[in-house]
Amino acid sequence: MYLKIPNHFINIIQAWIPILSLLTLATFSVGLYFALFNSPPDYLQGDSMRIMYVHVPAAWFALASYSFLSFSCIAWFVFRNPNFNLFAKSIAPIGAVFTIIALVTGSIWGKPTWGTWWAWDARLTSMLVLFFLYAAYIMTWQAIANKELAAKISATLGIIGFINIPIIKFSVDWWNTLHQPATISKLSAPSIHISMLTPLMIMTFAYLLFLITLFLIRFKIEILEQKISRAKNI
Amino acid sequence: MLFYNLIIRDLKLAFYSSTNFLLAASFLILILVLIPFVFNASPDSFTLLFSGFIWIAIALSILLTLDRVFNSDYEDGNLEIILISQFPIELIVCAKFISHWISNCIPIIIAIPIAGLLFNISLSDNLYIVVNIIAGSPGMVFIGAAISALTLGSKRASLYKTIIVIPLYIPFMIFGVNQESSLVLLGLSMISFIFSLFTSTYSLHLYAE
Amino acid sequence: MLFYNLIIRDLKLAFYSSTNFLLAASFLILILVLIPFVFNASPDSFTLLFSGFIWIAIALSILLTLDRVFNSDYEDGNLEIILISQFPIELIVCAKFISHWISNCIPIIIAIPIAGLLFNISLSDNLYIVVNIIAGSPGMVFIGAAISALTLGSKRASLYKTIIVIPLYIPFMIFGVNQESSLVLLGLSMISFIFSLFTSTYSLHLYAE
Amino acid sequence: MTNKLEINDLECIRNEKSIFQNLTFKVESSQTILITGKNGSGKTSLLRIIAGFIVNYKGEILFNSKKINDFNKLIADFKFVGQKNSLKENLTVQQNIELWQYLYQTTIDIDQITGPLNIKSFLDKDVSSLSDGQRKRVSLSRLTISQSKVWLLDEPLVYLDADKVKLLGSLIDKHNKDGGMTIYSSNTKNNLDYNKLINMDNYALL
Amino acid sequence: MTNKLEINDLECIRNEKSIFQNLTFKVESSQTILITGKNGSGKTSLLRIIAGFIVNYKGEILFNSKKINDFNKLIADFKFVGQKNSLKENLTVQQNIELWQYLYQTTIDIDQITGPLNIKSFLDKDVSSLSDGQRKRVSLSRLTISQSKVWLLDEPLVYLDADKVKLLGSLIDKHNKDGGMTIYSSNTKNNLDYNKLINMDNYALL
Ligand code: HEM
Ligand SMILES: Nc1ncnc2c1ncn2[C@@H]1O[C@H](COP(=O)(O)OP(=O)(O)OP(=O)(O)O)[C@@H](O)[C@H]1O
Ligand SMILES: Nc1ncnc2c1ncn2[C@@H]1O[C@H](COP(=O)(O)OP(=O)(O)OP(=O)(O)O)[C@@H](O)[C@H]1O
Ligand SMILES: [Mg+2]
Ligand SMILES: [Mg+2]
Repeated sequence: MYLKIPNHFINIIQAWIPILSLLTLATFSVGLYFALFNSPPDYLQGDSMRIMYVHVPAAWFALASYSFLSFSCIAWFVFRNPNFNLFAKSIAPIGAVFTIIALVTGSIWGKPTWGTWWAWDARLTSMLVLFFLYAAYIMTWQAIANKELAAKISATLGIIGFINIPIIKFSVDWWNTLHQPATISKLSAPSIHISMLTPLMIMTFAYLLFLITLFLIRFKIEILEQKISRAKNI
Repeated sequence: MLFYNLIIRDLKLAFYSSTNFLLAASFLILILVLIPFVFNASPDSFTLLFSGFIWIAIALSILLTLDRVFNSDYEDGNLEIILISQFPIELIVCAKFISHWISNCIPIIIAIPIAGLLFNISLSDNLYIVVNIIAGSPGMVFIGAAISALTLGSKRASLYKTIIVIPLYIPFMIFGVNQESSLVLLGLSMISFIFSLFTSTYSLHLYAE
Repeated sequence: MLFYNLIIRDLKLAFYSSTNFLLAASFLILILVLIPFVFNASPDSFTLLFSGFIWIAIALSILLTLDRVFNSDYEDGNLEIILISQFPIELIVCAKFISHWISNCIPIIIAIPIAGLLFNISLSDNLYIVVNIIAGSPGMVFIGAAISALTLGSKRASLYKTIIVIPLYIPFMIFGVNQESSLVLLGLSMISFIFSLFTSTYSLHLYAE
Repeated sequence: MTNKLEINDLECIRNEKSIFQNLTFKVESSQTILITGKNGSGKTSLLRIIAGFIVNYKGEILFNSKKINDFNKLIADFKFVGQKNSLKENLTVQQNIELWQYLYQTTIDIDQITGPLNIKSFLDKDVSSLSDGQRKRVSLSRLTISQSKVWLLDEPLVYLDADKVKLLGSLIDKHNKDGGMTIYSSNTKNNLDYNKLINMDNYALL
Repeated sequence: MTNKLEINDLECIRNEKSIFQNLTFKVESSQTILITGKNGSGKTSLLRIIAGFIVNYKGEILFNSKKINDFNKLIADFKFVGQKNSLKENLTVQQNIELWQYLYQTTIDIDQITGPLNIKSFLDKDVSSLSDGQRKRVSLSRLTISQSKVWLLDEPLVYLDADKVKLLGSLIDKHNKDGGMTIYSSNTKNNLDYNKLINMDNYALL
């Protein structure tokens, strides 16, 4: 019933971490060069729109991480393979950090464009709630000492929180909000100029690499921690 | 009549452990009494604030009494004997939901028109508020109960529970203050019923260990 | 260093029973999150409502955690061993007051400026609110603790306790939203300190039986 | 009709750790089983598994050759009294009994409940003002409400004085005579008769 | 130096009802007193009076010829362990011990606390996942923190297995050898030595 992850797998992860870290750094350098120097300023917003390259991928991956968390929880209930719970446990703090980045960069961006740091519209509020959901998930692991119980409770919570994801995603369509409706991530052709799309895509790729690197590090730690606690038990 | 008995049992318990029916209503009035003090606003705007405050008061009174749903029975061991009675857990959970709603929300619903009088709320507005509350408050009770079942064994942290519950109350709040949304609220209540039933049943199984 | 030890003990307890410091602050933010949804008002009037809501949030967070002051120690028997330690009861009570204020109100006080930012509150307004809260919240904690000591043995009724406490909070609310009243609040806190010290000491004696 | 409870090759796992294993025994109507063993050897866990609270076990539990699943209909045949006394501290004994009656759907005469363990004299006292032994007796009186075939008693003798142990003994005898069976755990040199003794130390993985 | 505890003509009143009266006895250093008696005869009440919790009594209690008032300085010389185990269920054993250390102002070595009742192996478990006997042992381990001359133990043997009763016995012996005294109540046929037995039935007004 326990980890089917052999020891050499940890070594593989171990080997990939530095490679991925370097790749992340490289992609970020390229992406930031494009974003800051090699792309045109927006005709309306001027240079302030360059925050987009930081904000948008962070927001996307904040949502993606939570979706991944929820699906891992569901998979755990279905297959009862504890690795799924470790996935969820590993991704949670990373997602929380991305959420904070999206919130902070969004706020910084909001000042020049909307004239305010923060507004109480549906997208922004539901994003704030997402942060609390991450926090609740993380806290549950700490609040319950019995491991089996903590696994079940936090997995339930992780699934419940998923309701918020479509709310964040579609809040801009359902309610009139200040926030930009989907311009890039539309199903049809994106309504954004190619000169902006390129740096955005590179940045998105950099974020993805960053996410994977962090995830592997966290996952490795979780596995080792579990090994320690099981060693204690025996 | 098994089900009925279980509800009566919970209502008796609520009643024995102090006259809760009056308490819940007084709580509403007390929260409303705070408004004029806390907001230096003109009496006209009270009217504007009224339904918002009613919703906040009802959310709070549910939050403040969540411990009564499962926690107290869990701590003193009564949950055990309920769980191995002949009732299916789902029914037990339903009964708990219903009795908690009755002992907590009905008094508030009755108190609302009286409170409305104090704040010069028109009869029709009052009626809308009451209808919305009737449609929405069950859902809030269900969700609160489910989360409190889920967190039964976690370190004594009423705040922690609250933090999970409040975000889930936001949809109720949004539609609650909108006079035309009673049907949406009813839908929300129904969805939360199903969700809460499963969550609670599952959690009670877990904590019976 | 006896007194200091007792405070540390309570703070440790608060900290062990989940990361309460973060919880209290998140609670404040979440309560504030409700405002825009419940009141269909323009963002401008949020500013008006802000300080009122801060006071309500602080009152609630105190109410919701009152159980931690004496109840939990009473129920598990820790109160007994505290009472027959070498400390005078008055000191014990003071330590409880202080540690509860620290673990509950300090995080909120720190969170207020951040929350203020989200609601576009000016820096000076924010400062006034913080000063008022610093002056008034200790008194609210004291009173809450005293009433919860007084009702230690009564039937488990969080609402009941609340209903006694809220009226006693009204003076704090009235002066709290008034920017020039910090001194009055300080006075109120001092008076409630004396009243609460006696009430709590007396009640603890009673319930030690 | 006689009933039969079979435990086959039971292994109990709590918090990812195996507590005991290879436990096999059988109980029939009119029998009393005593479970002893060191602290932490799994007496309480065993009783809670049989009662249906703990579902994380390996092996089989059969009641009248039917497998027991968690919290299913069969469960009404079991009654568990453990350390948590299932009493509301702030209600009177009478009110507590009333709450039980609702749960067990009976309107059984109050004397039949209060008689066996002699709790009549504090019927209208608050539970919080009872002594430990008195509280335990009230808690055990729940056994008299409604018929259930298997009594599972976790350390029922604790706090009871010698007289009250005898009262409990005759209550159990009466139950067994009516076709019931009783499994109880205890660590003291106690005074209750039993038909079979199970020493958990033989199975525990301490 | 030897200590002396005198109980003179004690009468205990609870809830306006007299529980026992005419109780007189004396304890000196190195002595162990066993208190027995029927349920409700006042064993717990007696211990709680001596500990200073119950102040509604008639008669005198002298410690080294000084009168004991409620919760005064003298009280630090007493340590009471009763049915409420003074444990935070959701904290680990270690955290609980740490909280006690703050209360008793000691930085005594952890081995000295965990050693006597052998609780070291579950130091980092949550109290909520201990068995009843393990919990009781943790609760009794509080005795080892800080010196106090009089130990008042209300039914300390409950839930303990025979080995652990012996461990408690040697802990008490050591305490008594160091000039302490111990008063404990029990209803079981127990294994602890005692110097004097007080049967509350002789004083109780049941
Ligand atoms: C604190 C404030 C903000 C928050 C919490 C926030 C949140 C988000 C989130 C969650 C997304 C991803 C949505 C999705 O995948 O559909 C997103 C995307 C986006 N945001 Fe923001 N945002 C904020 C401020 C801003 C501001 C000020 C602007 C610019 C005026 C902005 C422009 C965008 C754009 C252009 C996208 C990409 C939309 C797409 O998917 O095509 N955001 N934001
Ligand atoms: N908190 C209380 N308030 C009022 N009366 C009480 C309280 N606690 C106990 N009593 C009563 O005092 C009497 C003596 O109780 P006590 O707990 O001292 O008995 P005990 O000898 O310890 O009994 P047991 O063997 O059952 O523990 C009992 O009749 C009981 O009902
Ligand atoms: N809720 C729980 N979660 C996890 N482990 C537990 C739990 N309760 C008990 N345990 C562990 O299971 C083992 C057996 O416990 P159990 O309570 O069955 O023992 P017991 O034989 O009843 O002991 P005692 O004589 O002390 O009552 C112990 O090691 C204990 O630490
Ligand atoms: Mg046990
Ligand atoms: Mg006693």
